[in-house]
Amino acid sequence: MFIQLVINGINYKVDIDPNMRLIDLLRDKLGLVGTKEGCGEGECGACTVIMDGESVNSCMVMAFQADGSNITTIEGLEENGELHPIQKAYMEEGSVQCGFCIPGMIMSTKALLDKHPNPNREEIREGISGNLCRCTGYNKAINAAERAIEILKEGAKNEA
Amino acid sequence: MTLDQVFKGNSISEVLELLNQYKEDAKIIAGGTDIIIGLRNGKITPKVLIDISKIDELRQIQVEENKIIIGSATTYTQIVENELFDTNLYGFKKACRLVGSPQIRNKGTIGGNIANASPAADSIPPLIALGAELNISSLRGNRKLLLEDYFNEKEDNRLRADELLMSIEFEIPKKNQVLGFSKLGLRKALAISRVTLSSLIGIDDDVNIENIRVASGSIGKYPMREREVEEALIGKRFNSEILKIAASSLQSSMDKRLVGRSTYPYKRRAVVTLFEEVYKDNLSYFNEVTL
Amino acid sequence: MKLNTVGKNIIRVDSYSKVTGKALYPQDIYLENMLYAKTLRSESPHAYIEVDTTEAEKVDGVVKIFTHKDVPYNHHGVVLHDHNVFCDKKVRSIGDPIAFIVGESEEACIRSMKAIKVNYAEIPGVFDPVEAMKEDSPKVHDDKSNIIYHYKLRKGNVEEAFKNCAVIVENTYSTHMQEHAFLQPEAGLSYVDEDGTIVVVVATQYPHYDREIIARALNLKDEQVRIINTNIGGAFGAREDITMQIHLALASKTLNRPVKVIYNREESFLAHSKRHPMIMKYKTGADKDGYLMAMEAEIIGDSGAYCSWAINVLRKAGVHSTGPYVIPNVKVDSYAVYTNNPFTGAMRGFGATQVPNAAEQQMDILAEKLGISPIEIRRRNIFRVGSKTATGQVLLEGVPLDRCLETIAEKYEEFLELKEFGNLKAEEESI
Amino acid sequence: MKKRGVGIGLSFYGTGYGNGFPDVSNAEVQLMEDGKVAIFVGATEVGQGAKTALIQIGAETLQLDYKNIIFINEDTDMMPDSGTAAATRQTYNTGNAIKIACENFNEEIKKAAQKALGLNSTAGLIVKDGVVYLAMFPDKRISYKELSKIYKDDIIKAKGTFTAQTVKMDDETGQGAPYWPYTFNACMVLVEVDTNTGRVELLKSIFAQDVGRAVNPRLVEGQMDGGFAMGLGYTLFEDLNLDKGKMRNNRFSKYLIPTSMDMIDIENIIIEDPESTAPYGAKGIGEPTTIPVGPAILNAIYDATGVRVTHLPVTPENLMKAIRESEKSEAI
Repeated sequence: MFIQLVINGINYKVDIDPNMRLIDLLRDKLGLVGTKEGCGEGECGACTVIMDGESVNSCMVMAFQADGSNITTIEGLEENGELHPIQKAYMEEGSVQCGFCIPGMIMSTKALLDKHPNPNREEIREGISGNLCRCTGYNKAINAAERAIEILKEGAKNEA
Repeated sequence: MTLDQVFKGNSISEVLELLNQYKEDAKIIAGGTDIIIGLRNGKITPKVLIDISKIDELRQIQVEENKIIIGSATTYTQIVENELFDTNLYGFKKACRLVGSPQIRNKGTIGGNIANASPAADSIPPLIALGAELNISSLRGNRKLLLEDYFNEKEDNRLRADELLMSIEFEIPKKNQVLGFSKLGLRKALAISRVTLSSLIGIDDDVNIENIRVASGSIGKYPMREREVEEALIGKRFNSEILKIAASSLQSSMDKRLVGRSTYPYKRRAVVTLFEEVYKDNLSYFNEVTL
Repeated sequence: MKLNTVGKNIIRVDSYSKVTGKALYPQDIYLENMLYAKTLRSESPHAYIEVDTTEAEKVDGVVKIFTHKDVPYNHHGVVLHDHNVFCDKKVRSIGDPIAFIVGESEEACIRSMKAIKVNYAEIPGVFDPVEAMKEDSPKVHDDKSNIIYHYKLRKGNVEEAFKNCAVIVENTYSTHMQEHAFLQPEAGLSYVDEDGTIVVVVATQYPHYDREIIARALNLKDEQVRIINTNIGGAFGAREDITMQIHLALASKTLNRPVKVIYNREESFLAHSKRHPMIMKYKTGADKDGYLMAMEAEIIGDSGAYCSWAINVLRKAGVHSTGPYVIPNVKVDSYAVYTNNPFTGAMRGFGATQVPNAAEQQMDILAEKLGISPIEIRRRNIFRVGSKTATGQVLLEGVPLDRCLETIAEKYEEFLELKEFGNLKAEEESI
Repeated sequence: MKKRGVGIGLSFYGTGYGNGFPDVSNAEVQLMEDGKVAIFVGATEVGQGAKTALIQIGAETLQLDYKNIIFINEDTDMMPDSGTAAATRQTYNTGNAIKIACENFNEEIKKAAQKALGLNSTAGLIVKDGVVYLAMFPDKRISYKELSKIYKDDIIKAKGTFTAQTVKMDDETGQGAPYWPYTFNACMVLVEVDTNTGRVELLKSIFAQDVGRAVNPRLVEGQMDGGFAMGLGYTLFEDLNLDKGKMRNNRFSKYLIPTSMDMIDIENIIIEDPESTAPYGAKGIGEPTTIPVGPAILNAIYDATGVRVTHLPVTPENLMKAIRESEKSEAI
C-alpha cells in the first residue's frame, strides 16, 4: 500500500508492507539510519523521532499510521549545514559517549524545548526519561539541554 | 507479523463496519504501545489492523453538564496537559503522568490501557475510584458498563470482537471531594507499577468523610474497588488517624486475597507508604481549598 | 610541565558524527546483494542434542543453514577454547548457538529457524556454584572438574593474627549476575573482497583478537581475514568474547555474498557474557586502635557454562579482596566454577567490582565495633606511597587515596547534617 | 517511614592485563602528503573517549594542533595490534605506545629536516606546530608539508611499542606485582530509605577519582557520571532473575537500568597525581568509576536502617526481606 508523509521537510510517497513499523520505513526503506533500534519495545527511546510535534518511539508506530504525518528525524535537524543548538550543545558539553542513544536523546530534548522553552533541570530529566543511556549517567545531557536553552535564547535575542 | 490488511479509520462508523466485517481477525490499534509488542512476539496474530488514532471524536476531552467524557484514543499527554485535571482531579493527572515515559505518554491512550486489560495499568484505579463508565459501541448497538465491572472474572463484560470502546465518562467531583493517587514503581521513569492506590474522598463541613471510593492496582488479579477500606473509613474524621484504619483494612483484604503469593508480605507493608502519600496529597488539597 | 593539549577539554573528535546521526554502527550498513541471517540458540541449559534441518532447508528464501559440521575448528574462547562455534553433541547453557540460518530475507530466516527440529535429551544441570564444586555434581564440560581455577594468596599467618585481634567480623556476602546493557545490540556484516579477503564488519573491543580467532576457526591465515570496526555502541566488557564473528565469516566465505545479522535485545542478552556472581566469605580482624591485622576470604565465582575470562576475573577479585588497605596477614582463596548458567566474563571492574561490597561493609562493621567513624578507620589503614599490598607489591608512587578520602571527609559533616535534618523532618511528619 | 543514611566506599583498581602477561601496545606514526600526521593504533573507541584522549597524547608529543592528526583505529589491515579496549589499559598502555612512537617520529622528522636544510646535525632542532626549525637560527626551518613533498617516496614514519611491567604471582602464595598502575577513588552518598516499600532514593553524592593526570577533564567527568550510574543500577535495580539457567528478565522492560530520573547530579572531584611511568602522568579510569558506588550505598543503607544487606541487588523486595528479618530477630 502507498502512504504519503513529510519527513524532514521532504514529501514522500512510499509503498509499504502492512507489517512494517515506522522505524523499518525510516531505516530500511529510506536510509535514515540515524534513528536507532535498541529494544523494539518502546523502552529505550533510541528510535525517538518527532511526529506531528510530539516525540514518539518509532518502533511503537506502524508505518501505515504515519500516513499524512509530519516527521522529523535526527537527519532533519541540521539547517543549511548549521548544527541545531541542541546538537552543538551536546558536542560542547561532552554529552556524547558511545553515541547510540544520542539521536533519540537529542530528539526528545528538541520535543521538550519546542513545547517548554525554559525547563529546569528536573523537568529536563523528565523530558529525557524515555531515553536510556548506559554510558553517560545522563548528567552531561542535562547540561547540554541547559546550554541549548542559552544558545536558543541568544539566537532569539539576536533576531529581535 | 501476520497482517494482511491495515486500515486507517476515518470515522467511527467506518471502524464499526470494519469490526463487524472482520470480527476476530481484526484488532484495533491506537497508541500501539501494547499491541505492537504483541504483534512482534506473536502473542496476538490478527490479520487486520484498524487504526483509530486519527479519529477526532475519539481523541477529545469533553465536559457535558456535570460529566467529563474522555475519548478512548485520548493520549496520556493530552490528559496531563489538560487543566481540568489540575485541582481535585490531580490524582488522575498524576497517574497519567507516571505512565512510562514522554514518548509512551504521547502515543499511549486511555482506552488502550482498558481494552488491553493490563493488570498494571496506572490510570485505571483512579478511574474506578471516580466511578467511571465505559461507552461501548458496535453495529448491534451501544452499551454502558461500569469500569470496575469490566475487570472482573465475567468475560461477558469484556469487549467483544465487533465492539469499539468509544469513551470513558465520570461525574466531575464536587469541590469537597478530591481524587488521590500513589504508585510504587521500581524506578522513577519507565516503571511498571508494583502497586497503585487511588481514592476519591469527600468530606463534610465537620471534616468527616462523607463519601469515599477506593481502588487498587496490582494487589489482586485486576484493578478493583476496595470496599472493605471504604466501609472502614466512611463517617470517620479526615485526619491522620484514618491511615492506620485504611492500611489495616486493606491488609485484611489482602490477607484473604494474596496469601501464599510470593509478593504478599512485600505488598502488604508497602501499602502503608502508598496510603500516606495519597493522604498527604489529599490533605494539601483540602488545606488549600476553602470549602 | 607546560602542556598544550593534554589537560584540555577538547571536543570529542567523534561527537559531530554522533550528534548528526551520521555515525554508522554495523546495523546501519546495507550492502548490495546482501543476505540476512538468524542464529538458532539452545532452549535448554544442559542437554544432548540432535539437530534436523531437512525441513528448514526447504523453506522458501533460505540459502544455507550452517551447523558445527561446517566449521573446520569448532572451538573458541578468550582463555580456554571451551566454546563451540556451534554446539555439536551437547548444549551447556540457554542461548548456546546451534545453527546459523542464512537467507534472502530476515523473515525467511525466521520461518526456517522455526522449522529446524532440535531434539533435546535433558541432562541434570547445576546452577549453584557451591553445588558445582562438589565431586558428584553434574559436569558441565565432559568429565572435567567444574572448578576451573583456584587462586591462592598467602601472606603472614592469619590464624596467629586473629588470636591477637581486638575485634573480628565474619560475614558471607553475595552478588548477582549483571548485564552490560549497552544500547547498541550486536550486529555485523561480512563480505569477500576482490582479492579474496574475508571482511567482517563488527563492533568489537579487540579487532585483532577477532581476526585471529576467525582465522583459526576457519583454518585461514590471519591476513586472509580483515576486521573493520565501526562505531561501537558501548561495550563494558561484553564485546570481548566472540558472538557472530565466526558465523558471518563462515557464511560469506562459503556463499561468496555479503551477509548481515542483527541481534534483537533478547538475543543480545543471550549472546554475550555477564558479570560473575560471587559468594564472598569474609573474616576481618583489627586491633583495638582500629588497625587491620588479618583478613581471610573465600570467594566463589560463577563462570556459567564457559570460562571466558573467569580465571583472570577471579584472580583480580582475589588480589583486590583486601580493599585498598594494608593488612599484614592475609589468606585468600578464590575459585572460578562452571555451572549451567549463562556464561560470565568481562564486565567493568572485572572481579574488583564485587569484592568491595564485602570488604567495605566489613570496614564499617569494624569501625562501629571499635567506636570510630567510617572515615577514621579508613584513614588508619589505607594504602599510601610506599605501602605494600597483600601480594607484596610496593606502591612506589601514584597513591593519592589519602587525598581522595580527605576530599570526601571534608563533606562528611555536611552529609550527616542533611541526614539528621531529613530524619527529624520525617519523624515530625510521621503519621 | 523514611530514614536517611550516609555511607562511603573506597576502592583501588589494578589496570592492565596483569600478572606478568605480555601487555603490549603498538603504535605507528606517519607523515601524510598534506603535512598532517597519521597515528595508527588498534585501540578501539567503545564510547569511553579513547580516540580523543589518544589524539591529545599524540598531539602533545608531536607539538601539533590535534586537528592536524589523522587517527586510524578501525581496520586490521591498516593498524598494528594495540591490545584490547578493556582492563582500563588504553590511556596508559596505548597512550605510552603513541607517546614513544611520536617521540621516535620527532627524531625521524628531524633527521629528514637536517638533510633537507643541509645541517650537520639534528642537535638543536625543534619540532613545533608542523615545522622543524633550528632554535639558534630560526630561519633554518621547514614545514611538514614541504617535507612531505620531498619525502614522498620515502615516507617519514616511526613505530612505538610499550609493554607494561607486571610480575606473575606465585602459584602457591600469590606473591608478585600483578598490576600497574593502580587507580584509587572514594565515594560518599546520602540516601533515603522507605522502610515500608524498600525504595532507596539517592539524594546526594561526592566522588573523588584519582586519574594520574586528566587528559581531558570533561571526558573524565563523563566516565565518572556513567560509572556511577552503572554502579547504582548494579546495586539497586538490575536483576536478571535467573531461574535454572534462564534469564527471566531478558529485556529492557524487565531488566531495569537507571533512567535520567533515577540519577542525580554528582559532585565529581578529579584528583591529579601524575604517574611517572604514564603518558603525561595519565592513568585509566574507565572501570574504577563504577566500583565504590555500591559499597557506599550499602553502607548508607545500614546507616539509615541498621540493616546490613549482604546480598545484592538491593531491590525493594530484597531490602524489605532483610528489614523484616532484622525486625523479627530484634523482637526475639
